[in-house]
Amino acid sequence: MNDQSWMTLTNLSLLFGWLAVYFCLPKRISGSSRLIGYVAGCIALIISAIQIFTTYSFNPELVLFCVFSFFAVVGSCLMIVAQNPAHGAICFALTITSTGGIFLLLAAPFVMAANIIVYAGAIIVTFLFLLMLVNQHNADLADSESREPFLASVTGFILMGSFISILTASFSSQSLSGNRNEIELIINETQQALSITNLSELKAKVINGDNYVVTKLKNALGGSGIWVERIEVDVQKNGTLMINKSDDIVEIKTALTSLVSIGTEYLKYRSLLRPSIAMVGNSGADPSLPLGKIRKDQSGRPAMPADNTTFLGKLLFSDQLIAVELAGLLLLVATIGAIVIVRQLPTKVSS
Amino acid sequence: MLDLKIYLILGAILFCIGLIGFVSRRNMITMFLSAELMLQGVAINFLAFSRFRGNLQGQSFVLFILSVAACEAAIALALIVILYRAKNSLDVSKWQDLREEDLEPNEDQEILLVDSYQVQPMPTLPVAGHRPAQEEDASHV
Amino acid sequence: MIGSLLIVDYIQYMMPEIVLFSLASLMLLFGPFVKKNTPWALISSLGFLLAYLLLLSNKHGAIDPSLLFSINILEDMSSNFIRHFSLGMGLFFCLLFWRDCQTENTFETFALIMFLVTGCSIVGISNDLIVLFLGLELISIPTYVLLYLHGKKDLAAESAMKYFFLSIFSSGLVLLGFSYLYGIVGTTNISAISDALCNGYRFKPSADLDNSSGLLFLIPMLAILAGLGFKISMVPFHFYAPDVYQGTTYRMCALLATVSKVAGFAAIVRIFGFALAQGALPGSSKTLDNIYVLFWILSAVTMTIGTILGLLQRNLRRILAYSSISHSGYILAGIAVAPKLELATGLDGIGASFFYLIAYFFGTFGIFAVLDVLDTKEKPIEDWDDLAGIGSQTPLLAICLAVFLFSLIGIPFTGGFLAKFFIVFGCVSVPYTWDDALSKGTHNLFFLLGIIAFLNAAVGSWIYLRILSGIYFKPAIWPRVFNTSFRPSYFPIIACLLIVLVLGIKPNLIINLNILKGMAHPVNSVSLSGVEIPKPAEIDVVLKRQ
Amino acid sequence: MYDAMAYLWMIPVIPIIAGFITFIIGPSLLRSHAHLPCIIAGLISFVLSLFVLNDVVKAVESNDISNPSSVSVSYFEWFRTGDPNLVGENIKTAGSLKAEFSLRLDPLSSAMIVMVTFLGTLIAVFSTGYMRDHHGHIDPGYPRFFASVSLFLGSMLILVLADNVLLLYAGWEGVGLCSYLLIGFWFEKPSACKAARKAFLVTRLGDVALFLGFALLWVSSGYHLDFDGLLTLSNYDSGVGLACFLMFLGACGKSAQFPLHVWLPDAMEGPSPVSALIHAATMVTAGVYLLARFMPLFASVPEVQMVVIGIGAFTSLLAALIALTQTDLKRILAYSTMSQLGYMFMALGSGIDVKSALPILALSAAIFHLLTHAFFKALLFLSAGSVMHSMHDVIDLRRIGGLRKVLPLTHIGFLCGALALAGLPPFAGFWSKDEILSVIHETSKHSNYPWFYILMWATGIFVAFLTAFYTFRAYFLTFWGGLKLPEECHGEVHESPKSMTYPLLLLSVFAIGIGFALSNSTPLSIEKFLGKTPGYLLLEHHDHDWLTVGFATASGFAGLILAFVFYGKGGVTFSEQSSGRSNFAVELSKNKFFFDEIYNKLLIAPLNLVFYCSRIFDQYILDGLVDLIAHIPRMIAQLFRPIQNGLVQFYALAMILAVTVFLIALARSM
Repeated sequence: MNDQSWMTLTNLSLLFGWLAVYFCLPKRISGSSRLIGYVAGCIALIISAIQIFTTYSFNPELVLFCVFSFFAVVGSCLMIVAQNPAHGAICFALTITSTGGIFLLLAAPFVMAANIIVYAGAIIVTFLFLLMLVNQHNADLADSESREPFLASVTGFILMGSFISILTASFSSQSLSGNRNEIELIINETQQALSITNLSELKAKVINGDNYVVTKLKNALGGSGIWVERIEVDVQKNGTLMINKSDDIVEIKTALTSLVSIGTEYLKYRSLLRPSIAMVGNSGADPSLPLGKIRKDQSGRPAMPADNTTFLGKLLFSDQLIAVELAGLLLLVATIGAIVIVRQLPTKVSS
Repeated sequence: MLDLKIYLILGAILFCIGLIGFVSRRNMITMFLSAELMLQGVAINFLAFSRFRGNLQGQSFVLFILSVAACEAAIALALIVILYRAKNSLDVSKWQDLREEDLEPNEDQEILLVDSYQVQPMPTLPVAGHRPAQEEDASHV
Repeated sequence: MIGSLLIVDYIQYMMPEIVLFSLASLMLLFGPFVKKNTPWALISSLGFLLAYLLLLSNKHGAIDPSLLFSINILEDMSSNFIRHFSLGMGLFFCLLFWRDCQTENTFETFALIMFLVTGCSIVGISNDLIVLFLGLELISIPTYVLLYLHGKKDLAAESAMKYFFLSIFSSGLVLLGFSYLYGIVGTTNISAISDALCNGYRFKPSADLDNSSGLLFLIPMLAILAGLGFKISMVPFHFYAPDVYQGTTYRMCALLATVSKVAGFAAIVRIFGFALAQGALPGSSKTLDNIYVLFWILSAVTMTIGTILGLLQRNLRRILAYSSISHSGYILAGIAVAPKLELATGLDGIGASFFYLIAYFFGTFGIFAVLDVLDTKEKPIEDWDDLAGIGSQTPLLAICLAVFLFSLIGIPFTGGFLAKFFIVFGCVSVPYTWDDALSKGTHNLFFLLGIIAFLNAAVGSWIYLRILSGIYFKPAIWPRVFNTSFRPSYFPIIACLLIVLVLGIKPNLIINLNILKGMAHPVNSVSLSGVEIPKPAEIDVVLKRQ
Repeated sequence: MYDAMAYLWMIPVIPIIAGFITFIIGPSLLRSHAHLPCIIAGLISFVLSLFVLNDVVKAVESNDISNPSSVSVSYFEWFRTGDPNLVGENIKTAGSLKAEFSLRLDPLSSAMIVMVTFLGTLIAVFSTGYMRDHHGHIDPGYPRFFASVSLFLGSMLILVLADNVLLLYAGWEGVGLCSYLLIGFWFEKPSACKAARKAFLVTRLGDVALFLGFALLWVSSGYHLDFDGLLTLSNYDSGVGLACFLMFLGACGKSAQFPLHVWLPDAMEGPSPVSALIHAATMVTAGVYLLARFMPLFASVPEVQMVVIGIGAFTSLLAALIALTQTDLKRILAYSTMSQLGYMFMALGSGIDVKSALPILALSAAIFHLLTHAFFKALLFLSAGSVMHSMHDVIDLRRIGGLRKVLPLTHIGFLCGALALAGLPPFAGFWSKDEILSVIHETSKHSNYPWFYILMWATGIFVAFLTAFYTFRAYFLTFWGGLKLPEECHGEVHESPKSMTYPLLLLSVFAIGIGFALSNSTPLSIEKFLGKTPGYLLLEHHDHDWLTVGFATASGFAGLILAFVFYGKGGVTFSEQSSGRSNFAVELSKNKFFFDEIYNKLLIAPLNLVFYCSRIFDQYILDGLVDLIAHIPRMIAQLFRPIQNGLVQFYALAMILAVTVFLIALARSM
């Protein structure tokens, strides 16, 4: 599926999704509008399913993803449209457990466990208790009415649409990033070529079709950005003409020399910073590695460190030690804060 | 095999649904849960990026988000309890005393009970340590 | 080892924060069990003093800058500035809240203030999105509690509720931005992110993202700006400010109007620092190169809306809330102009913003502190005409108030004047430093911003004049008997007065302090790490060619 | 170097200190002696200024390079930004912005400080009487008054002596602030509060322009803030024209020139000494001083100079016409101040060619008129104040009259002032007005647009006529005719106390003599004195322009005579006068009838149109400007206030709406 039709279908499902949310949001007079909402929601989900199944080849991961994300999205939508906040809380628990599945797909078992324990286990339960404690006899007016349902849902869905279209646009084409080895290779080749005295041989070495050295270097430098611009400026300045148009061997060699110097300079800048061993060791691949160089597993995806949870723990207690301490402080503050707030209650319940 | 984009889109969808819920629902508990839903979307983003970058910093970030969410839940719980005590309602719209001087408060009209609208009973808990009181006593606790 | 740094170095470097955190935690833990009349204010003030002394005794350069990309705190000019600033203001807040001894929440209040202020300094030194985020939360969570504890019952509850809900909403936005930032670059290390985004030498944006158009970078940029814009009450994320200020006490207003603003600006400068530094490298994408346009719009809108709505208010705290909004606009103007300034002018956008922040801080804090003294249970001060007759009843406090108001107006020889001066001169000086045709438009843009800023200052002076005329030009409505006995909050008032005047008369006493040295050359992680960046001349060549 | 530089700083600092002292201990300790610090400080400053002037005169006469007539000295550094390590020879590459507390002494500033301190002290002495009621009880705000006057003096002296634009701006804001405090002095009157706010806001709008002008100037001069750097540069950037225009706008605000003049008539709500000191003699001349200070810059942009002279001429004409029909004595004086300030701007606008002697001629003519005007206008205001004091605050010309007998000393004072203002020889105004007109005449010979300057010259002559007319109208209506007292007096009138009349008499002497004393024909000539300012072409002696002298004198006398004919008997309307019975009166009444016709047809009808236009302009555009500050917020509030309705969810909605709009707009623009 190309980007165009992908976006069309996305817009369509966004539209139906909006209809679903808009009609289902509690309004003073709901009538049969909820039914319209459910139907629209089903249509939106079907369109999305079509999109996904036509884009990706069928495999177990896809199925799991679809199941989990179906429950996550449906659960979240039900949560925000539920008239009874208790039902909403249960739906939120559904969403949490389904996102837990997504977390597993993303190789984050520990986070999944923590997430379910904290949210489904603690937060939701506490809030359910809270709901019961506040002792409502019947539904509040607030639950049967939404604040600006139209504006809110329109804004939300437009924002969602722009996120999706930006993501679609950003992932559509591929570009290379600066590759150290490639650049080294090119520089070595060019330096060898500089020793050649025969014009045609030299030209064959550095210009010849795909082998055009300037293009290669530009690609290796990432295709765009300041270093590539420097090359372009340099080619205009030093090479008087482009290397491939000149017939003067001295001229070509001058141009090539300056090209080499740019490449070496780039490598020098890159190597000036010490590699941070500890972080790489604990938290996976060096972020500077281009995607092509990351260690892959059998199915071709980036491999996570073998023992995910172990490494996460190591990371937390080495690189992120300060953050862990801060989080502990934060919990202390929040606990005491909650106590302080509630202690202010007027002692009303005495009778 | 799925790519990064699809996970990010899922994250964006959850985030925006949470956002809609936050803006449109008037029950404070639902509002808070919607805000947590936004954080779920963010967590999916983090994990997806973490997965596809092959490093664990994203995962650790999610753990910190979780702990912060727990802190916020504690505060929210306390705040909602006292807010409920003050106005006897979970409606966030009850709190609009602080606003620009010459604006009228946003009053709710009496609800029109249409057939389709049913009064849904809420589950309740008796006050701990007390005899379950009479209806009228319990109503203003 | 934490990261690549010895744990001893960390402890040594973070000693002030560690002391404060431990003291605050001890206070929270043992507070309920000790005598009621324990002098908590004194203890926490001493804690701040100790922390500040430790900070002063810190050796510079304790953290090896070449490890920048693998550690999550750092030391640079702006971090030093924020640390000194926040720990110093902690002492101010202790003195301001000193009188809380009567109420029963003393130890919680002071412990929470300590957490909050230290959170601000954590934001200043953070070099990692995680630490930055936790620092921001460390400011927010105590604020919710303090908002609820201070003020009239129902109004306090309402303002706490509003601040709480909007704050978790905005932290959701910040986190969304952080997730994309992390995803684009592949690390949460801010130095590495900066480096990667100004077309780094070491890190590259993720290979499978086509970021050349910078489209993807829009999401994090806007989300983070929105979330941090909430902290600095930037329009259109400012809505909470007037309501929350109105519902709380003057001392809490002082806290709200300063701490979260300082932290918010510290975070903005930290995260967008690479794109904002003077003579910054052009980023890899159009988004980053044109980031100043966004700041331009936000700054112009913020200062205008703040001023205009401020004109309509009667409630003093609301007036001051809008005033704090419009001052955020001026500070943003300094940030907007930062990437376009040149060394030749001797001006520096970020430095000017920090200077404005200092001047704003002391002016605003002083006003709130004075009002806090004047505001009593019997004679509350709510509207601006409640100040009538203060000028004759307590002439000294009135003169202090007048000086702070002058500073906010921008009358010469007060800090506010030079602050505005640096901002406006910065805006106006953009044109003639860049000769190429491209910047001709920029020139007009920033000249316009200068005009907007100064017009706003002129119109906004009416807000403060009205307060001033309330003080001096209105006969007293009621006889007011002031408890003239000494109170600790006179210390910060006097200190603010002196600093506002010093900032106006001899600003270099402050600018040249060791802690602020290099304010003119803000965070540029690349240059800090000892790597030479290409000289501006070379960049010019590239730019000219475009 | 002068010896004076050692104590020059004391001249502005002493009044400021005195002001603060009065502010702090005035209400509690000094009470009815609160005037003492102010007067003593003023006296000290005045004496010091005389010493300083003496030094400058010596330097000017010596023509010695080692004793230059223009010196600046820096007392301490105000601020400096940028990296101090980088500061080197070449500021372009080094990067440092610095300003110093430096004062500048040259003929221009020395003449100004003597005038300011002298008038300030004198007016302070006058106020000791004025600010008491008839029983000698002081006004409740007595200390506040003298504190503000003292601070005002200090700020004005800083403004005049400043050697860099920032310090000048500081003084500029300072005088604006003190003026605000003094106009609103009687804050019980709502009109006074409104006038104070209006004055502050309108002048502050001018300040916006001024500040931006300074900023542009700073940029286009290669980052200089000091006058030496700004004025001695040989080539300026293209921004100078705009910078000059902006500075002129700032000057317009302070000096009540045409678009921004609305505040001055209202400012008469302040006590009369304040009107005399601030709104006639000193603060309003700050704009003139500013343009005089930057004369070399302005002379290099003739287009801006044409705007300056045009606005000046228009203001002076407009104000003179408005003054014709006013019935409030102080308002007449206020409009005449505007008119005379317009005159000064006309003079300044005629300095066009840097290479010629015109700039210095224009400058000295303007400053000459500034000085003489300061004296006689202060005299007039003080006399008006004295009248007001005796008449229990009534100065409506329709309700008073024939005061010649009961207020003899005040009458003499007012008469001297009126003669000087009308520009009749040999009183002060004659000499300076003549200078101005002849400079304009001279410029018309050098300019590319001679007709324009001739037109300006003709306007000047006409305004001179109008000035004489309305001045004497006020004079005759107040002092001539039958005695007419308002009922507030309860029939008893007595001359003001000595503390008020003696300053009047002293000023009268000056109003008579200063014009001649400083004119070209004497060794004290202001023109020769100012002409020695470095940077200007040395002046060759230039003759009187007899044509101008003739016209100006004739128009002055014509105005006087016409006023006498109309108002010599007191009273206001013609009908009252024409009902006279005597033969002489009947005869005259015929003539008068004749004049009346002309007056009605030729003057009143067109004037009505002008009035109509100017009223529209004043009320709907300029007053509207002030109201705009109140109304625009309400308009914008219509957009923003509904969101600020106290509901959290609206706030959140507005936040995400903003994010969405920004996201889409930015994504589209990529």
